[in-house]
Amino acid sequence: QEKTEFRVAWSIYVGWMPWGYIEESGLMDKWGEKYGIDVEIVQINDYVESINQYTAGGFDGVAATNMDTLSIPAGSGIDTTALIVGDYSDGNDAVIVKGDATLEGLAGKPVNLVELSVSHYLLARALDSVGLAERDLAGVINTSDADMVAAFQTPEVEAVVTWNPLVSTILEDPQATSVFDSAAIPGEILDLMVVNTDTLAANPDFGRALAGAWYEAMALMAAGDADALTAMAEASGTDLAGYEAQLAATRMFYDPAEAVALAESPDLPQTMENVAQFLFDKGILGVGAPSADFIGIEYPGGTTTGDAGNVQFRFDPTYMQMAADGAL
Amino acid sequence: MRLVNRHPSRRAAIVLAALPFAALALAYVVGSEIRLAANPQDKLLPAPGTIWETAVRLFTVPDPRSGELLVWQDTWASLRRLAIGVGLAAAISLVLGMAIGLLPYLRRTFAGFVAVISMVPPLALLPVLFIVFGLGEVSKIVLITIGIAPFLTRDLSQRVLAIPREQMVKAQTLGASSLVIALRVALPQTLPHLIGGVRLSLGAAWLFLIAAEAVASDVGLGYRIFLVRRYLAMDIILTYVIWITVLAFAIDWTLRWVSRRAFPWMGASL
Amino acid sequence: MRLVNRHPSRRAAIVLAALPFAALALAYVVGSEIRLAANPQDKLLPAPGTIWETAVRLFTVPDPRSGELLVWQDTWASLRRLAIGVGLAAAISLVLGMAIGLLPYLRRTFAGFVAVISMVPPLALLPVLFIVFGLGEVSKIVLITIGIAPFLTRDLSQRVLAIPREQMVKAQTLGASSLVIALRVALPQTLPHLIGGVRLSLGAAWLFLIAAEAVASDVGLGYRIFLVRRYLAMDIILTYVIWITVLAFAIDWTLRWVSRRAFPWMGASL
Amino acid sequence: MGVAPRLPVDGGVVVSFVRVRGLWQSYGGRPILERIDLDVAKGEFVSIVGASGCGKSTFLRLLLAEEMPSRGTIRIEDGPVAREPGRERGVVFQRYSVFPHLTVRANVVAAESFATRRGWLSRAGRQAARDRADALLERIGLAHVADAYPATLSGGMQQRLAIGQALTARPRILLLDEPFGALDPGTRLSMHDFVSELRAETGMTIFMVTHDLAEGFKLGDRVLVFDKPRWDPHEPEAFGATITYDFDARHGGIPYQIKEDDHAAIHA
Amino acid sequence: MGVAPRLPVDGGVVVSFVRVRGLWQSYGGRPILERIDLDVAKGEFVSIVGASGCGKSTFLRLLLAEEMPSRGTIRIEDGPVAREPGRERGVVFQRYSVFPHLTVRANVVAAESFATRRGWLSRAGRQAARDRADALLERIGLAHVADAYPATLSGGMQQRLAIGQALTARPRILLLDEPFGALDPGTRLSMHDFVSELRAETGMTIFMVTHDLAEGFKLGDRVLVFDKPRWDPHEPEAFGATITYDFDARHGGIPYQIKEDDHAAIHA
Ligand SMILES: Nc1ncnc2c1ncn2[C@@H]1O[C@H](COP(=O)(O)OP(=O)(O)OP(=O)(O)O)[C@@H](O)[C@H]1O
Ligand SMILES: Nc1ncnc2c1ncn2[C@@H]1O[C@H](COP(=O)(O)OP(=O)(O)OP(=O)(O)O)[C@@H](O)[C@H]1O
Ligand SMILES: [Mg+2]
Ligand SMILES: [Mg+2]
Repeated sequence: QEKTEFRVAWSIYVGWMPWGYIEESGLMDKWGEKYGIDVEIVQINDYVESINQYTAGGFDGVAATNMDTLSIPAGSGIDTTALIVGDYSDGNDAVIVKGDATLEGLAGKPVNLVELSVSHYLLARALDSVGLAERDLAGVINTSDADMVAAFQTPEVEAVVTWNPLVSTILEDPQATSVFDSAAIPGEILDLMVVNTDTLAANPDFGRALAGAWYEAMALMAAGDADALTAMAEASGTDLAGYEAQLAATRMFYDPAEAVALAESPDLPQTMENVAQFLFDKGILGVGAPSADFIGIEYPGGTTTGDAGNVQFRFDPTYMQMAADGAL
Repeated sequence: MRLVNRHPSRRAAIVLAALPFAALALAYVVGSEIRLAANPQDKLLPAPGTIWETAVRLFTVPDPRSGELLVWQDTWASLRRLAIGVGLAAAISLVLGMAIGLLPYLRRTFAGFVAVISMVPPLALLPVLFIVFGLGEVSKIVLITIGIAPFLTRDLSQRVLAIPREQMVKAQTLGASSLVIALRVALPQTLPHLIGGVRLSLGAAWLFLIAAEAVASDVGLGYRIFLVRRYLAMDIILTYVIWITVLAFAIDWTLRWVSRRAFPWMGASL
Repeated sequence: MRLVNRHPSRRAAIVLAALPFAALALAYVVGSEIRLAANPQDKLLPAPGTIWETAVRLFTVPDPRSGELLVWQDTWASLRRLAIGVGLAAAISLVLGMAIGLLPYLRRTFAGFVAVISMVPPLALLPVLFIVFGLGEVSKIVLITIGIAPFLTRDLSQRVLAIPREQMVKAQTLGASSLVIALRVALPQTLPHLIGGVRLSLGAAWLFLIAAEAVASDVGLGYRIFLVRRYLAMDIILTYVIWITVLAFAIDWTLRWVSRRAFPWMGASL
Repeated sequence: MGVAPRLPVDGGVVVSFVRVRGLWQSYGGRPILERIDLDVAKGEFVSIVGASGCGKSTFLRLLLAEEMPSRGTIRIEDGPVAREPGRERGVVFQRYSVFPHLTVRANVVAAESFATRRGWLSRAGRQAARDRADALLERIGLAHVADAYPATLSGGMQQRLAIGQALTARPRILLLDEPFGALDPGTRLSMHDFVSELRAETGMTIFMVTHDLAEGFKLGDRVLVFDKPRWDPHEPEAFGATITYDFDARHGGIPYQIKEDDHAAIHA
Repeated sequence: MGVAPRLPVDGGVVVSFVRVRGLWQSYGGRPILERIDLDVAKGEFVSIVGASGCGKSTFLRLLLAEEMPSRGTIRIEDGPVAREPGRERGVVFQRYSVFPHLTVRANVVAAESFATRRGWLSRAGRQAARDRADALLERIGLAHVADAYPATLSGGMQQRLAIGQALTARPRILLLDEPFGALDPGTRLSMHDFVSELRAETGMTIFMVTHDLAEGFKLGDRVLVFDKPRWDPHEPEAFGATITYDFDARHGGIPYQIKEDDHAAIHA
């Protein structure tokens, strides 16, 4: 149904820092006014909680990864559209061990990570790459991201999988070594802005305003606007240099055309099938999912993977295309 | 007749006691139906039938990944932590509380310290604990222990101080040394209050347990609740919440029973 | 002379009281020196001087981003939540506790329900609360309220029931209606216990506040601790922990003072 | 053995102010009181004595309408049977008879204010009630502690206050359950004088339970003895108590043996 | 006005079992007791009376060595000054004199077992101590409740137990602080008999504080009256109390007016 007030949620992560800047700098208000709507961008400490809130209907959109979008809102039957593909992790997520151990050396050791998160997925992919599986480990220990840095300091922790800015904080420790990071699986961990499909269909201006504001911020970042970057750096609790180091490990799509290209790339369905298989293996793909194909995912051009009769997750490049065309 | 003088009949009393539970259940069922009607996939308020099925599955069907019955594993792990943490706290508090209550020198030394320490929010100290005690069982147990020991210690020392001075003097006139006063006068009269204090602090102990398990763990009731929160499996969360409530109730009831049995001289004051 | 009969002199008492604090400080300084000697960059146990500088900075230098003094902002936000949450819990418990204590019909209806509810671990319900009440102030306040209200309600209803039956009868022989008994006999005798109960539950209230702020907030003491936990900024964490302890102590002291002033007839029993 | 109810007679006509008829009370099937009939004239002072646990307090609770008898009725001036305590029946217990959270004066004022809708007097009424309270406190010798709280008073002063408070509500009968049981002997004696004086002034109808036979005879016009008239040695709890003696204590006719010890205590 | 200490004389030689010399006690600079000198012979029963708050219990605490006097000494048979309570001084308070968590029998056995190192008798000693306890309970009429807890006993039975327990420790002097203050008059009388009997049997030296003058004279050989000999109307707390009268209660010479009321109470 049509409405004029919208709320989207985001949490602190390198690729999502622009959302905070968009709200604080007034960019969002500006674009909202242009389309006659009001969009509130709310920061949530706890990433999972922000997705849960979106799933429960508390927000119209949320900044999330492709994997979590598939498992939580799509898995709960909330038809969700990826409005903006902001970036993919290009080293921001990493497997870190103590000393000069190797990836193969993880066998028989416990690994601390946020279970069922993209870290868990990264670990699965990392183990895959050297022919290991999770059961070869001494186990995975669910550890809150807030305590990951402290956890790494304790003697019994041998390896952690986590994301930035925690990765850079942990790597400051001389005994920390990154043995695998998301640069090895480019384009698999996507940072998205996802919105409710029905809301978007009824309110295309909502999509236009978000895309417009986002790509204006992208233009500022691409141009190296020091004010904008410093604001984002400080909001994420680091300084400009630190933030730029994190950005270096993030493949930001400053140009909307690149984002459209990724959404339309033929690799995307394969990635999503991998993700769906991973989620199914962990038993968290939707309520009582009978197979990894339980949830349908629609790609640009109408192709689908999974159950075409149960499409709950759509990649829709329309609005990014508008930005690329300067049509906003 | 005044409302304060009106008593329900026996049958009415039973109906009345069931009323709020029924109202809660009804509110849940209605809320669940409304949400499920809008979106049959909704996970937030699963139908009671779904919860029941999940509960039965959790308690009887082994987890396909590990081949274990997860609930029992979680329960066992959590109860073990709870028992050790609370047991430690009880032991420390008993010794320290009796010492503070009985010996003026130790009272001067520790009473103020314990009062200040009991105000420190243990949850804020969690990262420090993890680093000092590691991420294993120890830090979880220590969190429970330091979370409830200051309260218990203060409570017990006050109970010891509340033993009538007459009894202390009387014991001395019967030739009791400080040790005998501690063992034969103070200790037996403090033990029932120890059980009472433990019953009071169990709520906090559960909190600390859940908080610690949420931060770093691979088994436990709190771990499971915060893990499945990742995919909004409310059926599992609710099953666990109800299960924890049942456990808490059972523990409380058992402690009260033990206390009644073990300290008949306390009469009705328990 | 028996140890129980040995009293320290006044001067010795002061020294003794300072002893454990000094020991703790010493242990910290030594630990900190050892770690810093091994790794001057170590963040875990910052030197006392560093903590002091951080504390001074936090309390006096405005945050460059917002131009505000963060500690005061956090303190204000957290105290506000605490006050509203605890205030609500106190109000609900007072009404419900008096109703349960005074009116047999309501006692039958709610006593069992409250006993069961008080066993539910509120932290396990946190995800549900956030979903039902959103991520704003409401859910934080509600967490505090439902966290402590059942305990307070049980406590107060027992206090009301403990008012000697003689007083209730006497009030009736003076013509008091149920309302008058509630307002003029039960209420004034319950209020001091309300304050006492609030003092007892403040520890839990802080816990819930910190837990709620850790999940979803953009200001508050718990939020800040949680935020800087990611970077292991122990100097900030310790400053905040000490600050919270001071606040908790001040609140406790104030409540006791109020209670003594407002209820002189309670005599020394407070 | 039961005794026939002794009816107060005034000029040949039976005048009964409080009329108890066929009263039985049992708790959980266990009889406590059996077949009690009693007529008390207006202004009589009735002392009630009996072994511990025989049901004296229970009888007082029934008179007070704090609980309902299993059978039988209690009426004042042939009025309706009361179903709960009210202003027509005043009471003083051994303990807890005054409100600890009110000052001495407020305790007396409470006897007026508690009968209002919300429990507070209007501003106008308040001052008048205070003045009346002060007058009463003057009379019962508590004027100097009018602003103190009961906990700071001695036991005797508390009981004096309790009696004053009960009388301020102008009850039709006053019930005392071992009012002096917790006082030491000296205080007890002065309380006796106090009660006798007040009674002479007000002519109140009073029922007083006491453990102390001497006290019962000293203060009462009548002394009722409660005891079990029937006794089954195999089942000591099978029967309840009733009034086994009803003495006239006014005219010196005391069928009662004073214990030698009492004298011995004094002449040592 | 002070009184010169009356010395017990036996065949011309002064025998003093308990000797109190120049005793002063003050709390926070406020004097409570002043210049007390006293000699008590072995086996004497000394009653202590005085106004409330005049320092009777304080004097008993000093005798007990529960606290130290500001000045002066108390010695038994010219032994050393005691610094804390011990087995040579037994005590019974008005309340809390028995251990609520021990059965009646265990309370008596405690008088033997508490003096051991850990507070428990060896297995061999235990049975013998129990038998002795049962014998004592038989004598003091509590054998039938040997396994009950004190809370289920009446006040009189509790005090009887407390006295029995205190005597089991075979103290050299026994101190009683208003031991019957909380009992009702009937129970009180039977306790008097009980104490008199026990005393006749044991010949114990006893100090008893009481509120009840009659009780003091009935039981005591001597009655000491505590009062303030000096009085400053501007500063009522400037001076402490001392022994102002020391009556001989044995030979019937009672310079003491029995209150009329006491008789009135009985003859009503
Ligand atoms: N509400 C009650 N329910 C069950 N039994 C009761 C109740 N009230 C009193 N009784 C029993 O009734 C008997 C009489 O009690 P009551 O208090 O009337 O005795 P009493 O004569 O006043 O004794 P005392 O002199 O000790 O005060 C006792 O055996 C008591 O246990
Ligand atoms: N430990 C103490 N510190 C300060 N003052 C005390 C202490 N003990 C007693 N007093 C004061 O000393 C005075 C005498 O007290 P004590 O208890 O000896 O009187 P008492 O004669 O036994 O009175 P009562 O007949 O009421 O028992 C009182 O004014 C009391 O307040
Ligand atoms: Mg009674
Ligand atoms: Mg005294």
